[in-house]
Amino acid sequence: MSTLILLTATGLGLAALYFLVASGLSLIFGLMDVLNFAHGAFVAVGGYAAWTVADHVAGTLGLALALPVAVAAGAALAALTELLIIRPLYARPLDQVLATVGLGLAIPALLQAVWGADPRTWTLPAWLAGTLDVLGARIPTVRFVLIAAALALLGALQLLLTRTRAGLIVRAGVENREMVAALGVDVHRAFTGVFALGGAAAGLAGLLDGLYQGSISPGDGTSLLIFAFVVVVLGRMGSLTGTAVAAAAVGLVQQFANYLSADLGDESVVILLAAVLLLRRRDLKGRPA
Amino acid sequence: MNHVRSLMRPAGRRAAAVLLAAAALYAVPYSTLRLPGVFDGPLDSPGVLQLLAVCLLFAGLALSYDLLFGHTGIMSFGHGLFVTGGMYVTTILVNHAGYGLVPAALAGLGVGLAAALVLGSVALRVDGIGFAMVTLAFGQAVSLLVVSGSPALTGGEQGQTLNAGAVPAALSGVRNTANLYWLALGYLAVCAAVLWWLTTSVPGRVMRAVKENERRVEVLGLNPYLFKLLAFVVAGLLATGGGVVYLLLLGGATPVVAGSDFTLGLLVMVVLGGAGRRWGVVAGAVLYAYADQSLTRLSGSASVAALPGALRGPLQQPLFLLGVCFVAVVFFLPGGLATLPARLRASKTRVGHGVRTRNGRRAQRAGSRHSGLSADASATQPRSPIRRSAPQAGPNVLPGHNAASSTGAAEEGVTPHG
Amino acid sequence: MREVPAAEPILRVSDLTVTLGGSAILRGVTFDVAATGVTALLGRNGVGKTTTVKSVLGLHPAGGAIRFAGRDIKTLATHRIARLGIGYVPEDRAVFAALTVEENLRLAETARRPHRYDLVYELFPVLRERARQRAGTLSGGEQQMLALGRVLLGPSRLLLIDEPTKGLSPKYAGQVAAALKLVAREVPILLVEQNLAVVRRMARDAVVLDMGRVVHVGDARALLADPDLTNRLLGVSGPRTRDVNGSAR
Amino acid sequence: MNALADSEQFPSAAAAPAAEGKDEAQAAGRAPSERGVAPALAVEELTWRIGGRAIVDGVAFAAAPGELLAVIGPNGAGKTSLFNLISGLTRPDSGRILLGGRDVTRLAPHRRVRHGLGRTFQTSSVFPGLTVAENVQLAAQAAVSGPIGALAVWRRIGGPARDRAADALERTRLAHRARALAGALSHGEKRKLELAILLAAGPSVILLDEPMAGMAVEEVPDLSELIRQVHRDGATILMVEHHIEVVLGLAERIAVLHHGALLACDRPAAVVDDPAVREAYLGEPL
Repeated sequence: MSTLILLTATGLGLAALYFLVASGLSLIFGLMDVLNFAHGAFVAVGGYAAWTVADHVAGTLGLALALPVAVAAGAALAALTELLIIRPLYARPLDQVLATVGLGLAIPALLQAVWGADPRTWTLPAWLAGTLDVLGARIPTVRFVLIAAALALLGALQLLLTRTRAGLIVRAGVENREMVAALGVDVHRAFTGVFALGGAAAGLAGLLDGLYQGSISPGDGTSLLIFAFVVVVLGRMGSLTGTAVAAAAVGLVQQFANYLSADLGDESVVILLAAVLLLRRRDLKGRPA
Repeated sequence: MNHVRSLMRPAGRRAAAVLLAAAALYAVPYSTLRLPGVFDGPLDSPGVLQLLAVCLLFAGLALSYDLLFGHTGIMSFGHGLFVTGGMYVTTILVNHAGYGLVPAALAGLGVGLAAALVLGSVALRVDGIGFAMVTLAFGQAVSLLVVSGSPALTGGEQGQTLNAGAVPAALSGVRNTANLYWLALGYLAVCAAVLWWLTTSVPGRVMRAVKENERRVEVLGLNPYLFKLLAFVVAGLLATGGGVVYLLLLGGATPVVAGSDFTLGLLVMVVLGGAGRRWGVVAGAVLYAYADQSLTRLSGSASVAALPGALRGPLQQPLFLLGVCFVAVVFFLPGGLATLPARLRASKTRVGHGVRTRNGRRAQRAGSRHSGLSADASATQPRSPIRRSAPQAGPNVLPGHNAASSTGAAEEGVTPHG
Repeated sequence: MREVPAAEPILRVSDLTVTLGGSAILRGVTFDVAATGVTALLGRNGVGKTTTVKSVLGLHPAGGAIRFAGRDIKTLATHRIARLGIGYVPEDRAVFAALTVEENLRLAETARRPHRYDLVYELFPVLRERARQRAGTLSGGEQQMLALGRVLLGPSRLLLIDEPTKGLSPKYAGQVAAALKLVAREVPILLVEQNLAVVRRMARDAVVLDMGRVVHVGDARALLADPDLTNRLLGVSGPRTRDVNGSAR
Repeated sequence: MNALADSEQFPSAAAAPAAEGKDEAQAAGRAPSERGVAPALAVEELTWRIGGRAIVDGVAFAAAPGELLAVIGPNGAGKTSLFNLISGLTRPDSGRILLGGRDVTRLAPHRRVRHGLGRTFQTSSVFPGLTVAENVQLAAQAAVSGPIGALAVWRRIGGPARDRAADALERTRLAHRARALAGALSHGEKRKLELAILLAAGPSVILLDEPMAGMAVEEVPDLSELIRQVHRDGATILMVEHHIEVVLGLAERIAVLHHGALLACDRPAAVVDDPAVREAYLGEPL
């Protein structure tokens, strides 16, 4: 029983991370049709920004300061990416994606240049470093923080999308960008906004990934990105709840498979993806006209 | 005038150029030429030959990737897994099963072929973004298998040195670097030959057509799936062979080839050089591999160490420089290095005539197929492999781009933004 | 033949050319839209009517000049053109299916204007009844009303309306046409319409396109009163048939 | 497979030029099967829905071998959707599609081609990065070597395919453009190239989706003449076209689609005088 709970908590913790990364990717893809390969770099930048703050200011205060810094760093980088890289290539969709591939290579390398290739250790405040007892299972507190953060983000995004004008524009833009523009809405600003929002979530993911692993290294974001892609594809690109469900599924499947056999976890995700894609072939080719 | 000349150009000139290049490359290990600033020693020194060998190997790998991306229009993020397969299957069979090098390599190729058939037939059942993701995930699975699957067999993060006893004397030792160089050159030659042979064949034509307009191919009565699978299998087999060659060049297997950066690197090489343009791809790959290798070395040199920290750091990261260059090429040189000659010629014309009209450029494109194919981005990307619809056409869109995207949307019947 | 409009035209399209997918859709289209009343843009299927309307909104790259209320709008982004007061009801209605009716309307709100929900709900009471329903679940006629309601929400200076009665049952077509007629008293409309009965009911001027060119400009009623002309420019039977039939007999 | 083969099989339909063919079609009446030959193309109660709305609604008609049947109707009437169903790019919800008597409803698009089907698209759909000659040779080769034979990597575009392609280019008067990139052609030339690709593939049943779309007025007669020739050589043609003069000049029968349903399918004169058709087109009376 306690193993089951532990596995579930670990799986959901991982799922939370996936969701933080994938939600931004999914929003960007849904609205702009851009598959953003630089998203992992946003995660890494957020992570390093947070780590730097916490390195200077110890304890809970450092963490409290690191949070807005990580979010802001991710958002700023993403907004800049949209303005400087994505927007000028608007008429060249493939090149947009290729440019993000270039960024995805360059930014982690830059991080490595500044902070070195070796992992930097996070020192967690005492209250975070411990474990919580749930029905006999000792679960690291950080996982609850992760899950809480993901749920908070899900809730916030859901509110943003359903209750605000900005959300209205995004939801409408996913359906028909031209018509949104024809109603007098500046779609490009919405694009930048969504990119920044995704970047903010990625920055948060960078911070939390550091807490989860206890350390950060330049390539962390990129390895998260691959699973986030899987989640986005499984969650039917552009759908927030779909992304959340897919993230939970991937995290849980991975952990439970890992428990069965040490190497099976990641492979099981691949098998899951292949299976679902094959069953759902039609959707990916686009809805019928 | 240009297009007239290029139409009249005898096919023999091309063949002569290829032969000349091949002969020059073959003769490199006999040359003591020094290129200060480019190479540390004379051409025949082991260090330089090793560097050149890696460049040639990557040129071959990039050609194999281009068969998919530039020629058939499918974007795979799992190409590195074939290189990994060739490398690791051979190593494991040699080190742990006591096979000879040749049988092990052949077995590696067999595994590569089987893997390409199986993965290809599964992954190609989905299009565009789905295919990219499935191959990415497959690549990741192989990467994890290699790094953490069974360290006793694969050597985990460290990789594994190839059992020295199994390597023929001619391919081991610093003195024999020239042989390794020729091996890499041979691999490049094989890749180029296969690519040439395949692309001029009937199925090669169909592959090109699939890239341009998949639906139209279907309506011609051909099943695009089979042709994509053929391209995938041939490319996979070539990459597997590249893995074996790389193994010999390095003297051991390294998990680097399994990482997603490795496949992305191949994509970068192809785009850098010019997708679908053989000379361009070779040039892009050689440039990338050279930069990758020598930047790493340069970073350790005294001149860089003397730079202030803010500059030194990034310069020590080849991937940073390559990534930035890549973005720059995507931005300012759509179609890659291969379009440079045409661009230079065009800018010369502009100087001569004052204004370069769009029509003028188009006329030139019409005349010369080769300078034409990537004279602008629309020609190199008639359909985007990983987007689900055409972009909204803004007022700043070139007619050419729009042509490509609007037909795409209309034919796929997917116009969520119509 | 043509009534001279009292005021300057609100929209002047001159020598508009559009090439899409390598084919020339518009080959130099020139016409004016009067500052009052309905100008009908007519022509058979595929002659470039929708492309013309979309080009005015900056949704297609185009050559030529487009002046709205004296101002060159050709280089403006679509949302800026819309903010100048051009409302657009596209051919396929393009309501946002996943959004509720109310949300569809709210999206059309702009910062600086009064929003005339009362007018919209008065014209189309069904929109109030269905406020919370997803637009995708509405019938075609109701979707058309929503699309019209969306542009009527703010005081527009010109409406571009593309085939508002297409695919509607007679009941809805009548309602839509009646509403349009009311609206047309206040706002000039460029109306693309295949249904000539609707055109006859409200249009004053008519511009007829054929194969990407303007082939007729004039009074709408005069055009529709001439069956031969109507048939030649818009109908199923071309001039040659009559010749063929005639000689056959 | 081949248009020529069909012309031998059905000499009466093939030999009659379009103008005289009309009388024959009149004599034959509405149902081609009454002539005693299996229809080259038949659809039976074909229905395709999106989200509950019928885009193509119980359409049924048959085209006799060698017949030229035009499909007209207002925008959004379901004409292109009908073509997509027939060529297999979309699958119907119900109904059947028969090619030369064989049920092809469940076949993939490329398999239908093996039963003699060929089509063009509304927006020019050539291979822009290949030369004109390569475009046509590809189609010819596909027809010569067959769907599996085209996978033979040792094979080069060979003599028979070249000849066939050259012939198609000759007939469409595009031979002088053979070495140009297809993407660089004018719109009119692209439409001709589409026809050349079709000719090279040699289908017996041809779907033409708005062949005149986007053409300049001057270019229309040329292309109509080309279509007339293809028809004269024996191919069965189903053509969506808005250009009514062209339709009346070429078609033996006209099918009118409205709201996805078949409103009429008859000789041109009868269709033009049909009040229901006029109403659908001109929207009168309200």
